[in-house]
Amino acid sequence: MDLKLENISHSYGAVEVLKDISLDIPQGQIICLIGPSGCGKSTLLRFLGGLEKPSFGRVLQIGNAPTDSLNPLTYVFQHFALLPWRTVEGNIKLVLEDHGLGGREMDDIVSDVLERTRLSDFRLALPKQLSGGMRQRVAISRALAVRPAVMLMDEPLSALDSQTRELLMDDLVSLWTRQPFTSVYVTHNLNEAVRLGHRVVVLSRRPGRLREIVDIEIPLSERELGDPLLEEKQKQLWSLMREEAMAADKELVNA
Amino acid sequence: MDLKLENISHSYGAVEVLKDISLDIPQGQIICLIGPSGCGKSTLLRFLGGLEKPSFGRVLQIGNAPTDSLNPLTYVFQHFALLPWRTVEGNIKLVLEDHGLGGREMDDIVSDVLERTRLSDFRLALPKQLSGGMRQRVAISRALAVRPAVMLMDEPLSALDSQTRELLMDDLVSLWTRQPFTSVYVTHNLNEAVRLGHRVVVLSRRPGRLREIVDIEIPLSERELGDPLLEEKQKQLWSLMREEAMAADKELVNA
Amino acid sequence: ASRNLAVLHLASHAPSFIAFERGYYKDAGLDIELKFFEAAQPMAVAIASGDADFGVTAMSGGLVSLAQKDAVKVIGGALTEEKGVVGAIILASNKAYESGLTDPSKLSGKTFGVTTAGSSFHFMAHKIAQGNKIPMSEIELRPLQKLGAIVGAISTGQVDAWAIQPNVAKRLIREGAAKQIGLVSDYAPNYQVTTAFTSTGNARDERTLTESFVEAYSRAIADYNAAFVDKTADDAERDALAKIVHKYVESDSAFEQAKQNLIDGAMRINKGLALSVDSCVEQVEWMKSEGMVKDAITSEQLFDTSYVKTI
Amino acid sequence: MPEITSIAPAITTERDPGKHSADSKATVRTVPFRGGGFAPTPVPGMAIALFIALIVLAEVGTRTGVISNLTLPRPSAVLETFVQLWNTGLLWKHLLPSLQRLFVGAVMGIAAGIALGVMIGLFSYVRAGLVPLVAALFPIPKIALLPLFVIWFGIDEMSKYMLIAFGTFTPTVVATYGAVDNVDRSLIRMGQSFGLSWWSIIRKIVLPGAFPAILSGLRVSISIAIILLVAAEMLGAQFGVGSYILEAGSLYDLEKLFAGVTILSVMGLTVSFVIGVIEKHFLSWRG
Amino acid sequence: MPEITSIAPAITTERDPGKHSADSKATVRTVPFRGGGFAPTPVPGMAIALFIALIVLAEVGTRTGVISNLTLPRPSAVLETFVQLWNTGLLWKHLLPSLQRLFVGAVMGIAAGIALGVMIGLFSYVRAGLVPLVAALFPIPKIALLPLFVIWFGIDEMSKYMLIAFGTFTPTVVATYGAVDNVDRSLIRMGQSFGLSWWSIIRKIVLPGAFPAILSGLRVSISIAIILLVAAEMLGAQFGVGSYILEAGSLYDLEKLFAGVTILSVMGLTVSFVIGVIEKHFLSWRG
Ligand SMILES: Nc1ncnc2c1ncn2[C@@H]1O[C@H](COP(=O)(O)OP(=O)(O)OP(=O)(O)O)[C@@H](O)[C@H]1O
Ligand SMILES: Nc1ncnc2c1ncn2[C@@H]1O[C@H](COP(=O)(O)OP(=O)(O)OP(=O)(O)O)[C@@H](O)[C@H]1O
Ligand SMILES: [Mg+2]
Ligand SMILES: [Mg+2]
Repeated sequence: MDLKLENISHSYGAVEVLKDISLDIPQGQIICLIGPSGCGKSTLLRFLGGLEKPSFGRVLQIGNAPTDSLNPLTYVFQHFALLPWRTVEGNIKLVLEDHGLGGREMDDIVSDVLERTRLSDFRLALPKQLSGGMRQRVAISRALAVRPAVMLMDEPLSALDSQTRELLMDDLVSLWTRQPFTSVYVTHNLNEAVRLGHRVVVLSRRPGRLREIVDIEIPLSERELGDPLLEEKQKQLWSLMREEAMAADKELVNA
Repeated sequence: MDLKLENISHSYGAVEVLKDISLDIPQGQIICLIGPSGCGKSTLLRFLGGLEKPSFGRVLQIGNAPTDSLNPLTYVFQHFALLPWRTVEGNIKLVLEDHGLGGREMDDIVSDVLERTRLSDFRLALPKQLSGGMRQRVAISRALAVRPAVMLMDEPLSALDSQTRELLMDDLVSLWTRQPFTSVYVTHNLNEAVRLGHRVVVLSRRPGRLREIVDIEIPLSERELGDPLLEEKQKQLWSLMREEAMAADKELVNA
Repeated sequence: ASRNLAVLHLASHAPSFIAFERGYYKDAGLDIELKFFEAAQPMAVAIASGDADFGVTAMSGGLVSLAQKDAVKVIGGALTEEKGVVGAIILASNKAYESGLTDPSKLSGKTFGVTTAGSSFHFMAHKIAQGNKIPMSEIELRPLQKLGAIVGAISTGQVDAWAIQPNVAKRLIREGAAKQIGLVSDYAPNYQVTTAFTSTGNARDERTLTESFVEAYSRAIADYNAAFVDKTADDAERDALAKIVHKYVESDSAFEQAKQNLIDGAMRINKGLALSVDSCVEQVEWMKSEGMVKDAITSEQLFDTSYVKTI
Repeated sequence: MPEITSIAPAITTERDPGKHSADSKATVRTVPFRGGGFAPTPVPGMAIALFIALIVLAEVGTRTGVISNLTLPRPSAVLETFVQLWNTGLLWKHLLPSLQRLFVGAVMGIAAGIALGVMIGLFSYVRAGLVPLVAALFPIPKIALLPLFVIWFGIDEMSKYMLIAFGTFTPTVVATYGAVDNVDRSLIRMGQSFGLSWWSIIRKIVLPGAFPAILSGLRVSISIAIILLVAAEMLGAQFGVGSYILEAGSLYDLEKLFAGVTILSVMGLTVSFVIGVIEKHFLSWRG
Repeated sequence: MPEITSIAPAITTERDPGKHSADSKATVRTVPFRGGGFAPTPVPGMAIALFIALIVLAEVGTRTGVISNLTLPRPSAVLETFVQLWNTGLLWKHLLPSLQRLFVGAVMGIAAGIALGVMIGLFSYVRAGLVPLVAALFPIPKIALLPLFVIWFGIDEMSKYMLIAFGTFTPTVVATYGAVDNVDRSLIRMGQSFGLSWWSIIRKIVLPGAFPAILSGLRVSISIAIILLVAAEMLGAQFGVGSYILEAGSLYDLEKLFAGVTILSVMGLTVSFVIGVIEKHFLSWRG
């Protein structure tokens, strides 16, 4: 299943947020979306998942999702969005309960995804007992549990410290390598973008327009810290964004 | 003025946090302190500034602070610690008001530090109107306003998105280049450590011990993204920390 | 210095207003100010605390209790039940009346409204029960704190019976909200309903002051009894007195209406504040037997009979 | 509802041929919407409409006799009572003493409450000693203490002030020390790290930081003060909204009763509004 | 205070020679401590000590006559009254009906309050219509309405239940819709993004998320219920802690008055303790 954005524009009241964005999201690829603060990345991601409707344009879903997918368009959130009163297991079951699966089947799914994220030992832990990295792993296993066609990830690593981020990037790469998934991955971190993206989409300042699409050909599993080609891509992205990031940073918030 | 840690050990109740740390902080250098989550970095920094007392060992101050220093040991905090009800100017004046300076003199100091951090246009803005990067710049100018002998910085950039972080690192480098200051800089981000540190101190997991001290000889102003020597130092640090970061990440919090 | 007289916005306090408006206090050399209260109970407390100097109200448990703490003393008697004068009326709710409560002798098993335990209502219930040889345990008391609440309760048939002074009772009867089934004076003749009291300090140390008060008040009582109870005064005098009282009681209803209520509700006030010690002692003994006041109280603590005649 | 459109060939060819989805005859549909909700939005006029509807219902009900006149007064009669109160000037005669009692009592209680609350927030010994005491005082009904208040403070204005003060005191203490507890500790550490004096930290960090929560605590305290007005005016008050209500109640005059209660309610709404304005004005720094 | 020590030569040589500080005769001192404070710690026994001190003071004061027996009862006499209440079995005769009234009334008011509060939290129309109405009801003193309650609900148990229910209702509504408003919206968006049904989101996200704040709102509501017990038992109650207090007040029997007030206070503390236990038990998931 592919996704397609057709001429998306959006305004919140008088604030124009996005302007005429068209984009294809082909199956099996990770598309990284970068852009200065407030340029509408999260908004675009909400359109993709159907959580909000754009003022203009359409979000299309081409082809059918795999029939065993319980929730084709599935998010992973920046702040994990775990229910603090449910255990790891309970948080994953939350998203399975509405689908009329048997208790046995649910248990199997939970065991499977916890295994894939190496969380089996923490099945009965509460979120408060886990480090940030572990919590995001739980959120990722919850996303995997519904067998998504597309994973929509909004800065999934930006709430983590950089060492944990490093570890989780490795995890994501190995998850993708074992079983490629489609994903739109919003980030501010150019290093993440060049490590995880098959294609990096750069948006301009608000109102966000499509500025540049950078393809990165190196297979995910072969990318590593200090690879000169990646460094160069990262430099290229930074030169694209530097000016705009500075301008965005200086803007007064009219709150 | 130099600082010196002598055989610092510390426990919170039954939890041993730091063990036998001895370290010199020579004047005019930036010392980066890295280590896995919970290893006691922030605690150590609090000892350095006199905000807390270690169970064992001493924190010594060698030589006198410059006589014009209003607050020799000055912090910059992760979450900025700006008073939300005071303007940029008011936040800076807050730390000057107790020193019996004249109104004129205070105004001059404020103008000077705002100029140095290129914030002059935002003198009357409230914190809520500023982006995260701007807020941290305000906190840095506040720190500069008291003419510190040592700046104690606890993950000053980790609450910012990575593009803003990039911009602020440049700012810090240029501030240091124009007028070198002494600093202890705690971070999780190895990239920051190799960009800003004259010397990187690596702590082990809790109880934090001194594991390794890595000197970086390249002058700050000449370091830049993708420098192979920095990449190598960063890789070296990552190999030192990877195992421990993984272990720290997996730990259950007994809250 | 001025002295305070505690009063309620009730017709039974008419002499207080008459003496005030006609300058009887001044004539007796007193500078009296009226202090208005919402209920009788705080009046005794206010006299104990020194906020008021004199008061006229029912012999309540609170009053006795304060007397025992040597804070107040009863110095005279005021309202009295008297055979032949209407006095307090025993009411039945319409509902209870229809189901057979047509006479106080049928009160057994019925509910009876009172403000609080130890109040004059409680005592009247006790006397009615005694007169009809009904054990008190067979009458269910309903403490409702306020007259208004009892009025509401009896109008809607939630309490079966009540005994209340005539001005309130007659209004209820007139409005068809309740039925008269008897008179309290039939069961408790010479019942000393209200007494005049002052602080122990005043009674003991300020004899001239207290005597002047008794004197001034007695003049107003004479005026009142003549106009409303004995009806020996002429209409002009009665209207003049009614005007005075109307300033303070039911001041927002029409004068004619208020006057009629005043006439309907008239009850004898003892001449010269004479005190019926027997009735008072009976009431105190009853309170003791009910456990409402401490057994230790003595007549000396309660009364100072040196100011008025006793009957 | 997902709207199914026919397959646009242009779209199919655009796609990367290596990444075809399973079915060759791809269906194209817009992504279904599933967000929104869970965020009540203001509906202007709703409150007024409901209010008017209730009034009209009561008026019609009482006029037709469906609602007995013992149950509810006729709204128009209540209005008439108001007009009379206004015309006779009695409104002010009752309102002014009540406002004075409220003001003096609430200021006393709130001032003492804030002072003690701040001390509880700052000092271990004060906290350990007084928090349980305040907690024990909280559930004591003030009307139960009326007889004592007469002895302690007399029957003049002082006892009324004190009753209202006592009633506002406990909730203010609780709100204030909660507010002080919730002042961002990192701001206080910041102040210490810059060598600010203890007193500067209190004045410039603790008090302004606690101010918003104290202010919202005042909403409750002042509501309680208004509620206590009636109890306070049980103590020998000739004029005052509370005594007006009590008199109406004891005469079972429903029109007056409702008129009085409406005045209290309007007072409550006014206070709430004023605090809202103060919040807007002084707390514009909040994000 | 910075303690100045003599210069250790070992330290001086250790330093990087290129980075000397200005003065060659370097002084060495420990960094002065300037943190701490602003975090009250529990002082065990303080509350009990203060409590006992107050009691002893009152006892001595009343015995010596420094405190008049009109002002305060002798604590030992209050204790005696308790013992008598216990021995005669009157304690239970008063306590049980009161507890029943509290329980039934509070359950009614709280159930209705939570239901309406949740609706206000979820639906724009309900919110727009009822929030101003609840705000207008809040400052109405319940004692002012006693005469109406008699007419509406009679003088039997129902009017007592309803008075307590009415008193707990408004604060519960306010606490509940505040709690629903404060449920983390990102959790709700998460639920929607996983296609959870509306009802599932309410049951599994909104209600558990609002539970802690509702529970802490109940502390206030139940305190108010206890305070209203006295008002409720003004209405024709022969037994009950409230009527016991009222009777004591009207007889100016300070020993009984304080005994009754102490019972209410203990009830309040007990409720507060029980809610604390519930919070510990059910909200152990909080960080
Ligand atoms: N619900 C909303 N109502 C009004 N304005 C909104 C809303 N959501 C977002 N905005 C505004 O739209 C703009 C884009 O927001 P969005 O969160 O999509 O940006 P972003 O690119 O994700 O930024 P960031 O990098 O900071 O996460 C911002 O200016 C924001 O203030
Ligand atoms: N005031 C305190 N009381 C008890 N334990 C504390 C206190 N402050 C810190 N700790 C504990 O001490 C340990 C070290 O804390 P510290 O904040 O110094 O770590 P850190 O290295 O700064 O971690 P991070 O990288 O997450 O900021 C942690 O386990 C923490 O839980
Ligand atoms: Mg975003
Ligand atoms: Mg830290």
